[in-house]
This record gives sequence, structure tokens and C-alpha cells, in this order.
Amino acid sequence: MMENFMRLEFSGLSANESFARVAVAAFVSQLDPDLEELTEIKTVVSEAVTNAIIHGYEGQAGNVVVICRIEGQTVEIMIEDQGQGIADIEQARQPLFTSKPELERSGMGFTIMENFMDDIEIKSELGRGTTVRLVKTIRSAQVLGH
Amino acid sequence: MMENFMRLEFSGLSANESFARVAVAAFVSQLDPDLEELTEIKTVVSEAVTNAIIHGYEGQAGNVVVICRIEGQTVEIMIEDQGQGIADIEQARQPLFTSKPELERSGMGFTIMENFMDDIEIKSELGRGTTVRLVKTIRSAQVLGH
Amino acid sequence: MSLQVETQKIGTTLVVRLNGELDHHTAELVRQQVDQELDGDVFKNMIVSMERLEFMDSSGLGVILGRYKKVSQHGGKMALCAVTDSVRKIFELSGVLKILPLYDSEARALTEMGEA
Amino acid sequence: MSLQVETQKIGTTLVVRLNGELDHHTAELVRQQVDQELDGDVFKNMIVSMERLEFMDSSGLGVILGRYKKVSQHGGKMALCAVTDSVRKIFELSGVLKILPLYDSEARALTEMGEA
Ligand SMILES: Nc1ncnc2c1ncn2[C@@H]1O[C@H](COP(=O)(O)OP(=O)(O)O)[C@@H](O)[C@H]1O
Ligand SMILES: Nc1ncnc2c1ncn2[C@@H]1O[C@H](COP(=O)(O)OP(=O)(O)O)[C@@H](O)[C@H]1O
Repeated sequence: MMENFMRLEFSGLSANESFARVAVAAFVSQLDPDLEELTEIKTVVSEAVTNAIIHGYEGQAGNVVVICRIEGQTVEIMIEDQGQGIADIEQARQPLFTSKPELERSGMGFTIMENFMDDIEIKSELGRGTTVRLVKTIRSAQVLGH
Repeated sequence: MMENFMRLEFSGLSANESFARVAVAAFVSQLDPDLEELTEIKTVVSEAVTNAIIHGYEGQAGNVVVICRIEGQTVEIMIEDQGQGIADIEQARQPLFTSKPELERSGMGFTIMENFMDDIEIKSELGRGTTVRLVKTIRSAQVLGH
Repeated sequence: MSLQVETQKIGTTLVVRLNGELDHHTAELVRQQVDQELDGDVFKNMIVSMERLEFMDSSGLGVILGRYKKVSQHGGKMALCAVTDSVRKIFELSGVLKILPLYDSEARALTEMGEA
Repeated sequence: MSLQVETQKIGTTLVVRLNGELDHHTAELVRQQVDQELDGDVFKNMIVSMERLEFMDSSGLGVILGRYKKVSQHGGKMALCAVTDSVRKIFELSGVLKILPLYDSEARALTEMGEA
């Protein structure tokens, strides 16, 4: 069974959103995901990292951490910030809910994460930060019997 | 002036050599390097990460750390392991010197790093590990006046 | 930059072609370039063509909905065309396809807008 | 896997075509597959064709030099062909081009080996 680990920490700059997607996709590619699975993973990483930058740090300096663990065909991705935190997680998860409509946020970030991954867990503490844990089992390689 | 930072830590598995190259290349791509510069950076990351895995950890478990800092058009890359360390750095830097000829190592890793980067610094302590610091200024974007 | 934004005026319709990756970082580009066109000229309708859009997340959705508000405030219509499967999924999840028509091609969208 | 290794027997020459990325991780593949051919059959010469090799580092150099030793121990010749600029630079730095001829194309290498 394959086991692998990586931890990525970077400045909370919007230029790093694409970098984070590419890095996670390169790490996960050892599980032979198909293009759809890979795009889904890139999308959710983009959502959570963007949230850390916009909502967590609100334009202030701060680092974002992305941790990936592979066990067998399953990848666990954690995205962490030490920013504002979320007051009401229930509300934040509602489709179309956003606290920053003035920034033209769509409020669909968490809904996309829920839909594209098998599992999502959100931990947050006001003033201390937020951790989003996402889990997905890559099925394409299994079908091919790798 | 652009400033950016990332720190990547991962299991010292050979499958992560290509992951490390891709991640660093994605990070550096914000400086608009040309294809040659990007290939040179990928190559030196591959050399240093492979050395950490083969010579540093010698097949034992251990994490490799890659730190990148961008300042203006210059990128600084540090590759660290907490493995064996190098007894004689002078000797290790000689072209074609390798301590593992039985593994068909070519002994060209450090020579390639020296040639592809502007600057190289090696720090090592026996039994504690090795840090290779590589620096390169990306010139292509400057020429175009970005 | 990882996104190119191309705009073309066809009759009273502004065609916006997106090439590359649309996320929070590049959304600003779309906002600026499209709003400059919308504010400077009297367009009625808008078509967003995504044939060469390789990646889009919910920040892309936000910037497109923002333009939709502007266009509809002035009584115009907006349409999307030529999206990839993963981008379509994001539009579907958000319910956007209930208010914005999606066409297979730019030509088809132009016809439907009455520009061809 | 990020490297494909294709082998073909042409006369007494083994042609090895590398497609993808050759590093420490994938070098093992080349070693196994080529040695299996070399040990199982009586080849005299070997051509390594790198037209579709997108990446190579010094681990790739090591595995190629290792095959060169095997081939020359049996009195055979070895040649490289169709390398990209960055791969050529690595061969140049190592001085390998003083002992291994480099040809533009596989066809040319085959002619020089006396196989065409
Ligand atoms: N990392 C975070 N730190 C603080 N608040 C967050 C974070 N992530 C999400 N939120 C809150 O949850 C809300 C919903 O997030 P999301 O569904 O991604 O939509 P959007 O980013 O478009 O607002 C955000 O508007 C914000 O209030
Ligand atoms: N991270 C490291 N830890 C311990 N020893 C190292 C490390 N990197 C390099 N060395 C030593 O330096 C030598 C030369 O390295 P290099 O030029 O990359 O050639 P090669 O990897 O082919 O042996 C190695 O053979 C090894 O003895």
C-alpha cells in the first residue's frame, strides 16, 4: 500500500493560488487519477486556499499551509490558515452564502468542496484560524486494476 | 519588487523527485523564466532532492525540505535533509566523484548544480544532515522589460 | 499571467473570450477589462466564450455573475458558450444555468442574441 | 509512470527509445528493461534515442553510462541520438560526448552503426 506525505507552506498571496493547485495535483498524480478527478482536486484546493487568503487573512500577510497524505488510493488534504476564523460554520456552508458580496464572492466555495470530494470537515476558531480537511478516494486507477 | 516564499516538506521517496521539480517550477514560473531557465531549475532541484534521498537517508525514512524565496528577479532554493551528512565537501564537489558507484551514480550532481545556477553553498554535518543553497536570477523577463 | 482576456464588439454584443485559468488572482483582470468595455460603450448584450478556459473555480463564477448583474441592470442579455465539463459542473451546482443560457458555440450564441 | 521505455532489435543493434522523464525514480525501469534485453540476446551495439525525452538529470546519465560499460565490455559500440538542448548540456558537462557519439536522428545513428 502506498503511503506518502507532503506539507506545503507559502505566503498568502493570490499569485500562489495556482501554485498550490499545481503542487497538490503533481503530488496526487502518483495515484493515477483521471482528468476529472484531477480537476476536481485542483478546484477544491483553489477554493480553500483562496478562502484562507481572502477571508482568513483579509489582505494581511500570513502563511497558508497545505498538507497532503496519501494512504492506498485515498488522499487527505488539509488547508490551514491562522487568520480570522469563521463565526458560524453552519451558515458558511450554505450554498450562495458569502460574507463578502462586495468582493463579488459567489458563496459557492464550500458547496463545491462538498460536491467534488468524498468528505469535508471544517474546524475554525475566531481570531485563531481555520482548517479545512478534504478526503477523496481516487477510483480510476482501481478500475484499471493497477 | 516581488517577494514570495514557500516551504515544502515531503517523505524522502523517489516518487517525490518529480513532484518536487514540478512544485518548484510552478512557484518560480511567476518570474516568467524561459524554458531553458525553467529546465535548469527543475534539473538542480532533481539533483539535490535525489541526493537527499540516496546519500542523505540511504533508503531510510526521512523528510526532505525544499524552501524557495523570491526577491525581485532572484530565486533562492534551499534543499535540506537530516541524514548522513557529507564528510568531505571539497571532494564531493569534484566532477565525477561519487561515493556510490555501485548504484551507477555519475558523480555529476554538484557539477550540474554549479553550472545551472548562479551560486551554490553546501553546508553539512556528519550524522546531522545537509543543506544545499542555490541561487539564480531569472533574466528572461528583464530583457523583455516586464 | 495565466489568463488572457480577449474582447470583441459584434453589433451591440460584447464577446468576451477567456483563455487560460480563471481564479481569484486572475478574476481581477476580467473585471477590469470587461468593465472598461461596458462603461465606455453602449453594449446591450454579452457573450462569455470559454472554449479555451482550462480552469475555473467559484471566484470565476463570482466575476461572471458580477458582469451579469451589470448587463441586466441595463436591460441586456447575457449568455455563456463552449464550456468544458468541469466548468459546466460548477455552473450547474450554483444554479446559474437557470438564469444564464449556455450554448455549444459562440456562433450559436450570437444567433440567439440576434447578432448573426 | 512518467517514463516509457521502448526497445527494438534492428540487426545486431538494440534501439532504446526513451519517452518522458528520466530521473533516479525512473532510471530503474531503464536498467531493468535494457539489461533484460542485453542479457537475453546477443546484441553488439546499442542506440539510445531521446527524441521524446522531456527531462533528464544526472541519474539518467548514470544509467546510460552503466549500459555503455556493459555494451563495450562485449566489444559493442553505443551511440546517442536526437537529444534536446538541456539534455545535451548535461552530456557535455560530463564529458560523455568524448566517448559516445551523438547523432541528429535515429536513422543516421543506424547508418553509422552499419545497420542501414
Ligand atoms: N479560511 C476562512 N477564514 C475565515 N472565513 C472563511 C474561511 N473560509 C470561508 N470562510 C467564510 O465562509 C463563507 C463561505 O465561504 P465560501 O462558500 O467559500 O464562499 P465565498 O468564498 O464565495 O464567500 C465566506 O464568505 C467566509 O465568511
Ligand atoms: N544530501 C547528501 N547527503 C549526504 N551525502 C551527499 C549528499 N549530497 C551529495 N552527497 C555526497 O556527495 C557526492 C557527490 O554528489 P553528486 O555530485 O550529486 O554525485 P552523485 O549523486 O552522482 O554521487 C555523493 O556521492 C555523496 O557522497
